[in-house]
Amino acid sequence: MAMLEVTNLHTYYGNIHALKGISLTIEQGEIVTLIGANGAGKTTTLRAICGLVKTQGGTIQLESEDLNPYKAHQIVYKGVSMVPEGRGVFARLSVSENLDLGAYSLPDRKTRDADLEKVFTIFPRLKEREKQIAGTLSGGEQQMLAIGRALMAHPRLLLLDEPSMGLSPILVESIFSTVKDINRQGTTILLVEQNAQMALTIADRAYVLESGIIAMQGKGSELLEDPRVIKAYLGGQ
Amino acid sequence: MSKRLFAVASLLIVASMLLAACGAPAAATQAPAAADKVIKIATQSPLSGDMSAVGVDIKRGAELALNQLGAPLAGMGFKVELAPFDDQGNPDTGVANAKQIVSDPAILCVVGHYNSGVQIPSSEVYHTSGLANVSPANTNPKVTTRGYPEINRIVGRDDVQGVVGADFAAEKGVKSVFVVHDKTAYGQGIAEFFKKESEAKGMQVLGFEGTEEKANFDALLSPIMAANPDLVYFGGMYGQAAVLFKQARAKGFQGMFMSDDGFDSSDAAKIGGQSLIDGAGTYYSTVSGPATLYPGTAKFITDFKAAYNSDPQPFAAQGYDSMAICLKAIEDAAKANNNAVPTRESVAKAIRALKDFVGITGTFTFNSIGDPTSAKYFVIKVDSADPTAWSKNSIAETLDIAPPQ
Amino acid sequence: MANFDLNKLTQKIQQGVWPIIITLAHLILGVTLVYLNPRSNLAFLLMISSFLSLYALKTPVLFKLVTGALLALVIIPVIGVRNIFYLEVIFQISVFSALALGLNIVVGFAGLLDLGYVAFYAVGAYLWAFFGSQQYYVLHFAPGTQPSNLPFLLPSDMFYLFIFLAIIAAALTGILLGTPVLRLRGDYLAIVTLGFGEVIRVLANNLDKPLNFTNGPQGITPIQKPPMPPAFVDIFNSVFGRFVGHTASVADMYNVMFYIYALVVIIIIIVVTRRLNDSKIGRAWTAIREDETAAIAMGIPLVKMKLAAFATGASFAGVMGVLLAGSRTFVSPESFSFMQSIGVLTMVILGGSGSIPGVILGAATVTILNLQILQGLSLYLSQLRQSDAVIPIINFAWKNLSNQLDPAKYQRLLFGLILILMMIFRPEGLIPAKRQKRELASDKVEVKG
Amino acid sequence: MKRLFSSINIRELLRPIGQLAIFSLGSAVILSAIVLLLALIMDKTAVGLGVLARFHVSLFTYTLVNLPQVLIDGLTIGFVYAAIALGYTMVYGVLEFINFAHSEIFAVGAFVGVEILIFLDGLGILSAVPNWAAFLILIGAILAGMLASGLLAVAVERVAYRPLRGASSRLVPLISAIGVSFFLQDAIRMTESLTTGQFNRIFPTFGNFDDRLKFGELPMGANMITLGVSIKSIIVIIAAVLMLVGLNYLVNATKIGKAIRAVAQDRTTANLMGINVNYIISFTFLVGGLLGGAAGVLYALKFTRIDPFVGFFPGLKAFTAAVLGGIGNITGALLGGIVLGMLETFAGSYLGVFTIGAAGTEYKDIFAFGILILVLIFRPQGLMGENVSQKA
Repeated sequence: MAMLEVTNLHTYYGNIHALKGISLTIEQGEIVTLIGANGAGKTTTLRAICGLVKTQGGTIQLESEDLNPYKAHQIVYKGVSMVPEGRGVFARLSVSENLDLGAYSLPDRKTRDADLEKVFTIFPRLKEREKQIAGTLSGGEQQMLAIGRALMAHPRLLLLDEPSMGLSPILVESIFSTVKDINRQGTTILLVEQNAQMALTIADRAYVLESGIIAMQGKGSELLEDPRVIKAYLGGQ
Repeated sequence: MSKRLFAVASLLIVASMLLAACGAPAAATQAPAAADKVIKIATQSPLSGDMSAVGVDIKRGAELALNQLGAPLAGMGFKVELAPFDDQGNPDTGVANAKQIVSDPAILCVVGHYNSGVQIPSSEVYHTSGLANVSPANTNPKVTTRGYPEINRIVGRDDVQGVVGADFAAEKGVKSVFVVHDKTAYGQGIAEFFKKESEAKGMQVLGFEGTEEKANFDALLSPIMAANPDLVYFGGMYGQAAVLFKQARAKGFQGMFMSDDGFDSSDAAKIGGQSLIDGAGTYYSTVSGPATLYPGTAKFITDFKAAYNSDPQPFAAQGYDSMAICLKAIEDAAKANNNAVPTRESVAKAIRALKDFVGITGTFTFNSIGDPTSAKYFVIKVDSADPTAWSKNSIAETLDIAPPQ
Repeated sequence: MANFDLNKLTQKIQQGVWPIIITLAHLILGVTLVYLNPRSNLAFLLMISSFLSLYALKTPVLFKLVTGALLALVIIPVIGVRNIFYLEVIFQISVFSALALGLNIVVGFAGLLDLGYVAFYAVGAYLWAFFGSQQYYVLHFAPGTQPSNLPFLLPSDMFYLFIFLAIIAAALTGILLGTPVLRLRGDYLAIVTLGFGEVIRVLANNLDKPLNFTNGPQGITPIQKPPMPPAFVDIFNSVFGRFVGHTASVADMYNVMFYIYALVVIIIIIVVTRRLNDSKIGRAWTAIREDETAAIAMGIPLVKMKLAAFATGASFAGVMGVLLAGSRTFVSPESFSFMQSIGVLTMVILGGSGSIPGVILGAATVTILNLQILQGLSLYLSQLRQSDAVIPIINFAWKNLSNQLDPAKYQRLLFGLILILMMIFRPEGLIPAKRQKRELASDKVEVKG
Repeated sequence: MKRLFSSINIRELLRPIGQLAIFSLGSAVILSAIVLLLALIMDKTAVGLGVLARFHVSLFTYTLVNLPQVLIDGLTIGFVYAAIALGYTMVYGVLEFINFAHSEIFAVGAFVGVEILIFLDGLGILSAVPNWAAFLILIGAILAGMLASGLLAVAVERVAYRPLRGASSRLVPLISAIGVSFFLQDAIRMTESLTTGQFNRIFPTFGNFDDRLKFGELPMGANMITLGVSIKSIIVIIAAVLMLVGLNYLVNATKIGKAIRAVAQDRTTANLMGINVNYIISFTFLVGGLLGGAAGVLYALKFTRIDPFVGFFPGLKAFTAAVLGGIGNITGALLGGIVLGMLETFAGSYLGVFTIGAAGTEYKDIFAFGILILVLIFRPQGLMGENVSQKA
C-alpha cells in the first residue's frame, strides 16, 4: 500500500488548466522529489494534496483513504504536514508559540515537551531562540522553524515546498542533510525543489513536471544522469 | 450584459404598460363618482429614524381623532381618509411630500410637522397652494410670524413658554439658574427665551449649555454642581431631561428642576423616579391641560392605550386636536358650500373663523397670524415617582397669555 | 414562449429600426399616460424610465441627444409644472445625481471611502445661507430672538458669484481635511471622514455663540433666490401654457430654474469626470484604487492625487449646497446628517461605483424609492387599513394590520439590505463601470499569453 | 491543585491589571497637569464669569476642586468605551476589518438585557428583591445580553461578511457592515414596536445600583462639592476590568487564543496547522459579540434609557478609542478608551469655564474626533500599535 497515491489529478485557476492529469505514488519511508520549471505546477500539486487547492478530477489517496472530502485543516489530522513556500512562520509570535501551533492538531499536550526536545535536537539553534519573536529570525532559522513546526504535528507524510529558497549554499546543504535525517527517522517526504541537483541527490525517486503534466520519472540517481534533465534543470550543456 | 438586460427590461415595461393602459380606462371610469366625495387629511411627521417615537404618535393621535370625530362629515356623505406621510425629520423629504400633498386635490388639510426645520420649508409649499396646515408641535416663532393665512399652530410659542417658566421660577424665589437645552430648534428656542426672561427678572444665569448627549451627562454636571444653582432648567424632551435630572440628583444636587412641555410624558417618571420628587422637586410648563381641567385628556389617554397598546408620547394629544380642528373647519366650510367638497381656501378661512373650539388640550381661537389667542399655559408639579400617577400631577400655576404679535 | 431565447430577442430589438421604435414608443406612451393621469406614480415611472431605453438601446447618437434634450428640457418642465410633485422628484433626483456623481469621483474613481460627504454640501449651503440672508445683521442675537424686518446683506444676483466661491470654499475644506488624513489606510479614512462630517454638523449646530453665524438648530431663513427674469415666466406660459393646463406661477418657474441649474451641474460633472478619467490623473486614480503599493512604485504622487480627487468631489458638493440653500430658502443642520451621507453612498454603490450612468440610475432609484414607492405603499396600506378589505386566503382584515409595518418607516432597513445584497451579489452595481470590465478582460489575455 | 495552578498563567492574568493602573494614573496625571497649568495661566483673565463671581473663587481653585470628580467620571466613561472597543479590536485584529455593525450588536445586547429585566419587573419580582439577589439578577441579564449579541455577531458574520471574504477591495465588507448596521437598527425598532408598541426602553430601577458612595466634600467658596461614585459606576468599572483580563487571558494564554493570533497573521498557514479558519473567525465574532452584549447591558444600567440607535455614538467613540490606542491591540483599546473618556470629560467639564461660556459641553465630541485626527497624523498606527508592515 502506497503512502500517497495521486491519480490523474486536474486543477484549474479560473480558466487556466494548471494540472492536466498528474499521477504519482509515494511509498512509505521514501523521499520523493518534484522538479520542474517555474509555473510547471509543482506547488499546485502540493497545495492540492494538502487541500488548499480544489481538485477538479482525479483522486488523492493517503494509504488508500480518499482525501477529497477533507478540507485543508482536516487533512493535517490525517498525518500530512506541509512546510509552505516562503516558510510562512507567524512573524509576530515567538518561536515556541510557533512550535506550539504546529502541534495544534494533537489532542492533548502530554507529548509536547518530548516533541519540543526532539525538534530542538534536530535544530539546536531554535532552542537558543525559543523566546524570540519569529519575525526577527534569519532566513535559515525561519526555515528551520517552519520544518520544526511541521514536525510537531507528528506527520507521516511531510510536504516541503522549496526549502532552499533564498538560503546560502552552506545553509542549503545543512537543511537538506536535516531533511534526510528526518526521513531516516521514519517520515515520508515529498519535496518540491528548484534546486534540482540537491533534490535529486537526496531523493529516492523523482518526477519531472512540465506545464502541468509529468514529463519524466525515475530514481533520483538515474535522473541526475539523464541528458534531458541535465540540459533542462541542471544547467548542463 | 447590463445594457442588454436593460434593453429587454424596457421592452417588457413598454409591453406591460400597454396592457395596463388598455385596462386603466375601465378602472378610471368608475373612480370619479366615488372620488368626488372623498376628502383626505394628510399628516406629516417623522415616522422613521430616531425621532419617530414622537412622530408616529402625532400620526396616531390624528388617526384616533379621525376615527372618533369623523362622524359629522361621514353623515354629510363624505368619505374622510387619512394620508400619513413620513417626513423623516428631513427638510428634503418634507418638501417633496408637501408637493405630493398639494398635488392631490382631495387633501384639504395637513396636520404636521414635528421638526420646525421641516415645517418651515414645507409650509412654503402649502402656502403657495392655499392648503391649510395645523401644526401640533412647532413652537418656533417663525412658523407663524411669516403671516401666512393657511399656517396655524395649536401649541404655544417658544418665546412664550420660556417666559412662563422664568416668571414662575421668579415667583418661587429662585435666585440663580443653570440653563441646559438639547440643541434642537425646539429646545434651544425655549431655553433662549427662558434665559432672556430670567435675566430680566433679576435671576443670575450661571450657565447656558447645549448638549446632544442622550446618556452621559457627567461632564455637563461638573460645572452645574460647582455652580450649585437654585434651579436647573432643561429645554427639550423628557428623554434627555429626565436622564439629566436623575444623574444630577445622584450627584447630590438638591435644587429645583424645571422643563417645558416636552417633559410631559409618564416615561419621565419611569426614568427619573424618586429623583424628580426629592430636593426642591420638578416642575414643567405646558400648553396641554391636565386631566383635571380637560376631561378629554384622560379619555384620550385611555382610548389611545386601547388602540395602540402604548402610552401617548408628547404631542400625540396635540395631533388629536389638530386633526379635530381640520375636521371641524372642513365641516364648516362644506356646510357653507351646500354640502359639497369645499375649496382649500375656504377650509383655511374656516380654521381662522373658529371661535373657542374646545379640544382636549385647550380651547382654541386663532389670531391673524395663526397663533392661538390667549393660549393657556400651565406649570405643573411632578407629585409622584409612579409613572401611572403622572396624569394626577398638580397644577402649580395657570396663566393666560396672548402671543406676541 | 417555451423556446424563449433571451439572446435572440435582445439581438432582434437591437437591430435596424427596432431600437428607435421601442424608445419612441416607450417615451410617447409614458408621456401620454402621465399627461392623462397627472397623479399616477406608475405612469411617471414609465416616463422617467424612458431614459433607460434611450441609454440602453442602440440608436444613433444624434437621436439620443435630440430625444434626451427634448425630454429633459421640454417635456419634463411641462409635466413638472402640471404636477409640481413630479418636478420636486425630478429636482431631487438631479440634486442627488449631482451629489452622487461628485462622491463617485472620490469613491468610484480614486477608491477613497468618504462617509462624511455631506459636510462639503453643508459648506456650500451655509456659505450662501450666511451671505444671502440677513444673518450678518443678527450676529449678536441669540437664535430666535432677532428682530424682524432686517435688510439682506447682498443683492440676490450675487448667488451666481457664490456658486464659484462655493467651489473654492468646498475644495479648500476638502484639502484641509484631506492633507492630514489621506496618508491613512482606506478604512481609517472612512471613519475619519465620518467624524469630520459629524464635526461640520455639530459646528453648524453650535456656531450660534459667541457670534451667531449659523443660527444653530433653528437654521437660517429666509435665504434669497437668484432673481427670476419676468420674461422667463411669460415666455413659458405663452409657449407651454396650454399644455400645462394652468398658468405657471413664479414659484413653479423657480422649481424649473433650479432643476435646469442642477442639470447644468450634472453635465459639467460628467464632462469633467470624463476628461479627468481619460487623463493622467484618471489613470493615477485607477492605479491608486487598484493597488496603492504598486501605484507608489510607479511613481504616482499618492497624496497629491488623492487630494485632487477629494477636492474635486468636494467642490461639486459645494455647488449643490448653494443651489440647495437658494432653492429651499432655508438651511438647517438637519439636512446634513450622517444618514444623508449614507444615502448618497447607497446611490453610488447601488448604481455602480465608477460608472456615470450607473450612479445617475442609483440616485434616481433611491430617490424614487424614498419619495414615491415607499410613501406610496404606506399610503396604500393606510387606505386599506381604513377600508373593510380583507386579505383573501388567510382571511385577515387589513384593519388589524399593525401600522408599525408601514413601509415608509423602514427606509434604513431597506438601505441596509440594498447595501448588503449588492455587496454579496453584485458589488459592481446595476450598471458596472466600463473600465473595470476592460481590465478584467486584459487580465485574462495576459495570463494566457 | 498544584497542577491547576501551573496550567494557569498568572502573569497573563496580572499583566493587564498593571497596565490598566499605569494608563489610568498616567492619563489622569498628564491631563490634570495640563488643565491646572492652563488654569494658572488664565487665572486672572477669566474672573467675572458668573460661576466664579458667585463663589469668589479663582479659576485655579475652581479647576482644582472640580478635578477629583472629573477624573472619576472620566475614568468611568472611559471604561465603558474600552469595553466596547474590545469588540472592535478583536474583529479588526483577526480580519483587518471594521465591524461597523458592532454598535448595533451592542444595542441588541442592551435590549435583550433590559427587556428581560422589564419582564421581571412586570411580574413584580424586581421591586421586592434584596440587594444581593438584585445583583445576581443583573448578572443574569448581562449573561443573556451577551448570549444574544454573541449569537447575532456569529450570524451576521456568516450571512453578510463571509461571502465577501475574497473580495478585491477592503471597502466591500465595510460597506456590507454599514448595511448590516442600518438593517439592524430598523430591525430592532420593528421588533420592539411590534411587541411592545414603543422602542424607547428604560432600565428598571431595582437593587441599590443608584446609591452613591461618598468619599468626602471639598469647599468651593461657601459651597461644598460632594465627591462620590455610584455603585453602578463601580459595577461598570469592575466588569470592564474583568472583560479585559478575561479577553487578554483568552488571546494570550490559551490554545484557541494562539489559533486566533495565527489566523490573524496568516490564514493559509494557520490552515496548514490544522486550524479551522472559519471556525476561528466565527469564534472571534462570538467573543466580540459577547463583549459587546455585556457592554450594552452595562451601558443601559449606567445611563438608564436605550433606543435602537443607542449604539451609534458609543460605537463611534469606542472605535475612535480603539484606533487611538492602536486597533487590533487589546491593551491599546483599553488605553484608547481611558484616554478618550478622560479627554471628553475634561473637555465637557472645563471648556465652558475656560472659554468664558463661548464654547461648552457641545464641543466635546468634536474634541474627541480632533484628537483622533491629530494622533493619526503623528502616529498612524495609534498609541500602542506596532508599526507592522502590511501583509501581502
